[in-house]
Amino acid sequence: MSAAETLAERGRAAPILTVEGVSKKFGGVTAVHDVSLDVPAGAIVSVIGPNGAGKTSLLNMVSGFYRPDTGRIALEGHDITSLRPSQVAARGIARTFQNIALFSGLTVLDNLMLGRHVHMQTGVLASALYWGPALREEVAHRERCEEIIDFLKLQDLRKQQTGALSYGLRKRVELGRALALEPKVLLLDEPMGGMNQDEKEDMARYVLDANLERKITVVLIEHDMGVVMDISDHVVVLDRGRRIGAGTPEEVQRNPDVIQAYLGTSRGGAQA
Amino acid sequence: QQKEIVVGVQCDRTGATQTVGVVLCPGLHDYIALINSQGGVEGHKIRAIEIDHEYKVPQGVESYERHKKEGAVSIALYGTPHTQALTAKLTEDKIPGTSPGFGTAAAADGKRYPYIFPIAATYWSQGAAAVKFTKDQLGGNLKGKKVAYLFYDNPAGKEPLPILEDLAKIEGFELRTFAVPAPGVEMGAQVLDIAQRFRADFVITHLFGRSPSVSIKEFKRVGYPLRKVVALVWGSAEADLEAAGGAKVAEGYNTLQFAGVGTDYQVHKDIIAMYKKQGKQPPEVMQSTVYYNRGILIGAVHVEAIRNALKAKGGNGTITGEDVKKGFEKIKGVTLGGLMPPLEITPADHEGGGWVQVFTVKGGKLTKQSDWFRAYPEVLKKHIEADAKKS
Amino acid sequence: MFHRESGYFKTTYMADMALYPLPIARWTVGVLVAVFLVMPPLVTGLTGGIAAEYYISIVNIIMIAVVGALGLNILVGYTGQISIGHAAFMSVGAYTAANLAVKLDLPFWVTLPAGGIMAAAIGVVVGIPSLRIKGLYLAIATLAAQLIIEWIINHVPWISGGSQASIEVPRPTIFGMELRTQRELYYFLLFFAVIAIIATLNIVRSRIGRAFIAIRDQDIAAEIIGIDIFRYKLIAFAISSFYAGVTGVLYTYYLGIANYENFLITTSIDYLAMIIIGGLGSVLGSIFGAIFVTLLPIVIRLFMESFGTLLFTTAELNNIIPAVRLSAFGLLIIVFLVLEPEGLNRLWRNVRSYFRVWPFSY
Amino acid sequence: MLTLNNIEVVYDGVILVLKGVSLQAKEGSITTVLGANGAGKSTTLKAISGVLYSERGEVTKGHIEFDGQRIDGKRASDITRLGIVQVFEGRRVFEHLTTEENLIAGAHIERELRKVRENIDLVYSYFPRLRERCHQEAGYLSGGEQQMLAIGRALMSRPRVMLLDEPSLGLAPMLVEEIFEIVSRLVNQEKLTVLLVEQNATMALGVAEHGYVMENGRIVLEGPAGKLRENSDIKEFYLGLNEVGSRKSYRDVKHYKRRKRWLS
Amino acid sequence: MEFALLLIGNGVLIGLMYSLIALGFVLVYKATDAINFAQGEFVMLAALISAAVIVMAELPFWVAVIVALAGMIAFSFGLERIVLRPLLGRPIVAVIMATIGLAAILRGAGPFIFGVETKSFSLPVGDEPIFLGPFILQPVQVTGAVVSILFLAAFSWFFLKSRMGIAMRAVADNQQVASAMGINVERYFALAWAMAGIVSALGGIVWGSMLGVDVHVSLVGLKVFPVVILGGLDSVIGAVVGGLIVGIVENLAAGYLDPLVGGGTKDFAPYVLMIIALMVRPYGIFGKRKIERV
Ligand SMILES: Nc1ncnc2c1ncn2[C@@H]1O[C@H](COP(=O)(O)OP(=O)(O)OP(=O)(O)O)[C@@H](O)[C@H]1O
Ligand SMILES: Nc1ncnc2c1ncn2[C@@H]1O[C@H](COP(=O)(O)OP(=O)(O)OP(=O)(O)O)[C@@H](O)[C@H]1O
Ligand SMILES: [Mg+2]
Ligand SMILES: [Mg+2]
Repeated sequence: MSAAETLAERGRAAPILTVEGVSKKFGGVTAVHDVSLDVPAGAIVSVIGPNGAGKTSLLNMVSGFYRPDTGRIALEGHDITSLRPSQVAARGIARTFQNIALFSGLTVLDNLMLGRHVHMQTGVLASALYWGPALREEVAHRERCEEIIDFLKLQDLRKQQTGALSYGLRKRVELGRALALEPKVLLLDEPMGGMNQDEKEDMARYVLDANLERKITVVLIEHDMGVVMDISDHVVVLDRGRRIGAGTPEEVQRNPDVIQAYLGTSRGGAQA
Repeated sequence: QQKEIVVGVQCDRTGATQTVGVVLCPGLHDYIALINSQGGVEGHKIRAIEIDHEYKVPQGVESYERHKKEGAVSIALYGTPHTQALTAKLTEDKIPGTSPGFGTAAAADGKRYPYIFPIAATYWSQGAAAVKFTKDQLGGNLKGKKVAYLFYDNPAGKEPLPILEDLAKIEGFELRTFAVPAPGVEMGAQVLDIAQRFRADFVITHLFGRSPSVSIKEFKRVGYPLRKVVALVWGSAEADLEAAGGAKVAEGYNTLQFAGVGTDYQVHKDIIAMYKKQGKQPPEVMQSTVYYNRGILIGAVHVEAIRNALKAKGGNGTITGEDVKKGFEKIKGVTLGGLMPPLEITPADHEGGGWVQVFTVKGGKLTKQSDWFRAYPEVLKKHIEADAKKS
Repeated sequence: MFHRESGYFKTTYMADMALYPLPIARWTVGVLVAVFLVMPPLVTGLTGGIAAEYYISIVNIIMIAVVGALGLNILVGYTGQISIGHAAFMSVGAYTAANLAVKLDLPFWVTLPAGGIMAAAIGVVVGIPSLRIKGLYLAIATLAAQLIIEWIINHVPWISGGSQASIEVPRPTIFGMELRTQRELYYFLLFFAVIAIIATLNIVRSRIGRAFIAIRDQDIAAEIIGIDIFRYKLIAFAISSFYAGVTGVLYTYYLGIANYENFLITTSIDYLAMIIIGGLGSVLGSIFGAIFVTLLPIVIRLFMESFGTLLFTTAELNNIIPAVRLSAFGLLIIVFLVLEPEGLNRLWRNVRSYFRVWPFSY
Repeated sequence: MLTLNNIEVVYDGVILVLKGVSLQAKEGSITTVLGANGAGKSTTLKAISGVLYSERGEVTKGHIEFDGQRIDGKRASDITRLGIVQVFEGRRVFEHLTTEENLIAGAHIERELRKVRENIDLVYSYFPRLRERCHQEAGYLSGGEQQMLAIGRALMSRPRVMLLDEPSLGLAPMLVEEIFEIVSRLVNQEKLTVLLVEQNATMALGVAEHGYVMENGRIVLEGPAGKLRENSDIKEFYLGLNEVGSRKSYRDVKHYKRRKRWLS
Repeated sequence: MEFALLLIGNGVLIGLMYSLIALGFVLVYKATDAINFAQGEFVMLAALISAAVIVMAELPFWVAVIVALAGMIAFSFGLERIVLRPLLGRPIVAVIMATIGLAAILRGAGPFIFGVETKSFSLPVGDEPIFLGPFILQPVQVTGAVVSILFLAAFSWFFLKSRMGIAMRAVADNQQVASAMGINVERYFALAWAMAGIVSALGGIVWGSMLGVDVHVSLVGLKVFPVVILGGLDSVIGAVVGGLIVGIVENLAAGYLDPLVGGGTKDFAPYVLMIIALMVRPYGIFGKRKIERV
């Protein structure tokens, strides 16, 4: 299956996530201005742009952390614009953060179990008893987490506190926590930032596997053009809060606006 | 037979009311030491074990159990919440406890609270006495007069309210209440109200801790004459005057006392002599006579109760808390040369009559203004009975 | 509780998730339970009846404190919401139970949960500002709650039972037996302390507890993985105040009277001291802290009483002991914090991990 | 001018992180340190700047010399006064201070007010974007602007040595270039000495004169930057090039790939 | 209406007196992120020192001011060095607890060292009330208010304009980075505590002369909380504005609310107001908000 075929196929898929004309202002700063975006089901869509372009703000709006001033966001056709973050998560959108946001006082396993929070039901009384249904539920979800532990090769670290892990591993655990949610859409904010080549390759592999094997749609923010151009089906470019370009990686790379605003011309850019 | 008789003393030398404790407790100890130096009670030495409970209830409970363990036959309680907390225990364990100037006024009823002994005027008695004093000062008639009640906004502060309200009806005066919430370091608004909006003819204050002195300063500021103010027993010490800027500032201020004030009593001379004999100086706190003398009074009441108990046993055999309780109930005619009121404790009346005296600041000193008196006993009786019916 | 982990393999997740996965730990817990059960007769045998009452009374106060400390730790240690108003919830529990016991003549097994539930309800109301207010600002908002609750109790006779704001409560009875002495109350209190400990252990290792910790560590991330943080903060407030309410009820039965002056800010601060000194976010720490804060003044005083007489007269000692005790209390807290800011529990863990590999230290 | 001699660093009294690291930074040039996550690169820089101590870390062996003077064990603020300043990983601006106040704080060791103003103007001339945001609270600047501010703030004390920790982290490609250009310019014009820790090996080896590779708390490879660029392991693991020297696609990475570690 | 004016006048003065104590609290928080639960005891200590000089040693007032200032600065320095420095970077509750411990020490040792009896001294401004229109002003309170406002001006300038002030804010923001900028973090912490010591010294003198000196002076510490929260924990101007609001609200509550509900609402009215204010502005009126970005 060549990249071109995939794209053609995926382009036809119905959009699972649609963002229509959202804007967000902070005081005088317009972080995002009238941005629209369709994410086809099963695709990997990258959002790129200079620093301060509004990429993270866009993700924040999708995941409910910021409420857009205008515009609409829908998941599988259902409006999620004004839902709270926890409700958005329950609908099936998971994410990772630009600056890792793990629960540092908890073990890797507990972090993943927290990822499954929305799928669990146990209430206060039941958990105080820790008996019967509560116990059964814990065990059932523990099994799902173990699958993810296997998938991300975290077996040895299960009972380690995440605060003590190295940067690369923490990023991986964060991905694991997002996957534990069994999301339909996975939002990744610079998952490869601060990694070396070797680790980037690993991370790219996990993202691709999650996408292909687990059929998770991915929205990716990343500054490493090598990664972006290799693994995305579709790229959207933001600058100063506006959308200045979109298309396949090849199209975007040729777009003069994008080159001017973001890529530049030399080695730092595409790393090629 | 007991060689030593143990009395438990709860004290607060580090908590919310430490300024009282550091003076009152030494007074108590000095009196017991005096008795011991004179050969004890009926040949028995008394050991007063003091435990500082920091005005915290759990520590008060712990100290009570500790006293019990040491074999205390009576306990000098300290603090209203502590008295409340220990009432049930004292009764179950049959150990009498004294609560002069705090605890519940209803505890004057010895039938209902067999092991609690207020031994001094309760807040109800004090409230009644304050009204009587007011009436005397305003020319013997309170009809149509305005009386302000300025009180610390806690249960102790509110306790006299039912009595005052009742008396307002009986005597026909207009009563208005002004609450000072904790910590009471500021009461500009209330005093301003009393002086300029309500325009009270007389003020009864019932404040604790720092607030009595603040009230004196505020009355001075708004120009309200202090001779029209009478304070209940916890706003009446030298320390309050000192904090207000010295006794000369407080000229005219009236105070209710349940023990004599000053050092002109025989016990003081005896205590000084005792110290001299040991080659020591009498303690400085002796100069804070209001609290020091109350300490003496408490000590004396316990000593008398024990004396009565021992006498009842005929001098041999061990006395128990129950014996001492009965001993308390026989106290009568102990005056310590006028330091103590004409106390008469009976099985029915654990208050001993509810006597008070008024001392007024004159010439920079607390000066005796009235003899021992009590007021409106029928009204008080009615309230005690009503309260007993309630439960 | 010194246990070694090697040599045991768990074959099911269930076994891995048990409270005490190692047999040795289960044994230790068993022994501990046994010790606590036989303690009163043992102490009585060793020290004689009246003295035993004293020692048991201290244990009793500690057990009550353990319940309150556990509750506060759930809120502060696990969920990260600082509260300086914990004692107010205790008074809510106390007055609820006292009113029910006196007005409706209800037995303790009704009034006790009722006190807890009422406190939980008020706790939820107090927790509402946590929607917007965080950190120290919230802490002081809870201080406000303390004052407001105190004020209401003090001014509503229907709740407080009159101007004295105290309600006498009959002693608890079990199978017709009235519990009066410290020894009798001991088992009563032990029962609830143990339940509180087990329930806390269970809560903090399950879904709810994980959510609490998530909120404490990273509230934004917690919300974005699907935890409704406001709801869970309220749950934390509710659970914590439930414990506090129960503490208040236990205390009321212990004393035979409900009185809000037992539950002023100083009490709140004492409980805060317990969990900070014991260790935030630790069940064992709450227990250590309750023991430490309750015992410290007593131990200092006993120490001074035994050795002070060598240097001072009794009159002097009466003056010195309180001052020194208070200062020493403060000083020990500080020394302790400087040496081990993460609390007694951490100290205990260090000792334990030392022994775990002992005698083969690295 | 800056020499690390066989240093060992321990955190918390027990965690040994650097196990005998020796390296040198030559005056007026850029020296780069590469290495995987957790190799100890940042720790090395912190050991030099002295901020290690505030993280309960300690240099337990070896010594660090600057201009022939031993500086290990000195306090961070004193080391800064000697002319060594660190730009932290992850920007770390003073969030609640404005851009300009950040710069003023950076010039803390400069006594003369006039010089401070001059330095601010100099920084603004390097980073004109900062002038536009001079009254903005720094916490609300975008990532790139914060990075510029962090570097600008470090320049305010007119240091002789700058320790740069992953300046490219999270920056857009163009900005990365811009910043590297400015750093090179500073080195050339102001005779600044730079010790650069980077994950972006392509950029780092492009501007550096000399490089070190660190692995697990040890230096495992060193040499002139040009030489390092030719090393086949560096090519594969740091530059992402395959054997023939062209870039391989991320899609083609196998699940189980060969991992190379120099030493462990 | 005139009564209301009088109440407000009362409130303004007493509010500024509260600010005087709150300022010390704010300074420490602003510079070191530590909450000082011993603020009331600081004030008590300063009052005890002044009283010892004036009443026990019978020296003139200005000597007491100097001794109290020097004493409090020395005390704060020592405290920072011995207690707070080892706690740097530790959880915030550890610092809170340490100051609670400190409060216990001061309450235990202070009266023990300086004597338990209540002492009084007065400011050289005299005791006679000043009449200003309908207002009757207590000279002590006027003095306290003036000192408060002077401090407000001085500290505002210090933090906004002076380089030391900026450095101090940098330290508060991030100690590690600040130290890498050549800022001697310890020295700035010590400086912040010393400044708090100075404010407390003057607070102690003014409050001590108003209340009389013994352990009860420490009670004024309780008044700090609604003040600093309303104004914002880290805002100098907030301490003053918060103090004014609390003072005025307290007085109006006592004047108009008390008669309606029959109880002292003075203490909790400011707290209720505080909660309402916090729901609108979670960081107080002037407090800086935490920057939360993901
Ligand atoms: N909570 C906020 N308050 C104020 N301004 C904000 C806030 N969040 C974002 N901004 C501003 O919005 C703009 C866009 O920020 P955003 O974080 O979305 O950029 P980005 O594209 O993710 O940049 P980077 O690549 O550096 O992460 C920036 O100017 C930023 O300062
Ligand atoms: N304060 C600390 N306490 C304990 N261990 C630490 C501390 N700081 C770092 N470490 C450990 O030291 C090792 C080296 O960390 P360091 O930050 O120096 O790595 P690095 O090479 O800079 O990695 P990265 O590329 O992720 O920044 C890591 O294993 C880390 O876990
Ligand atoms: Mg971003
Ligand atoms: Mg690093």
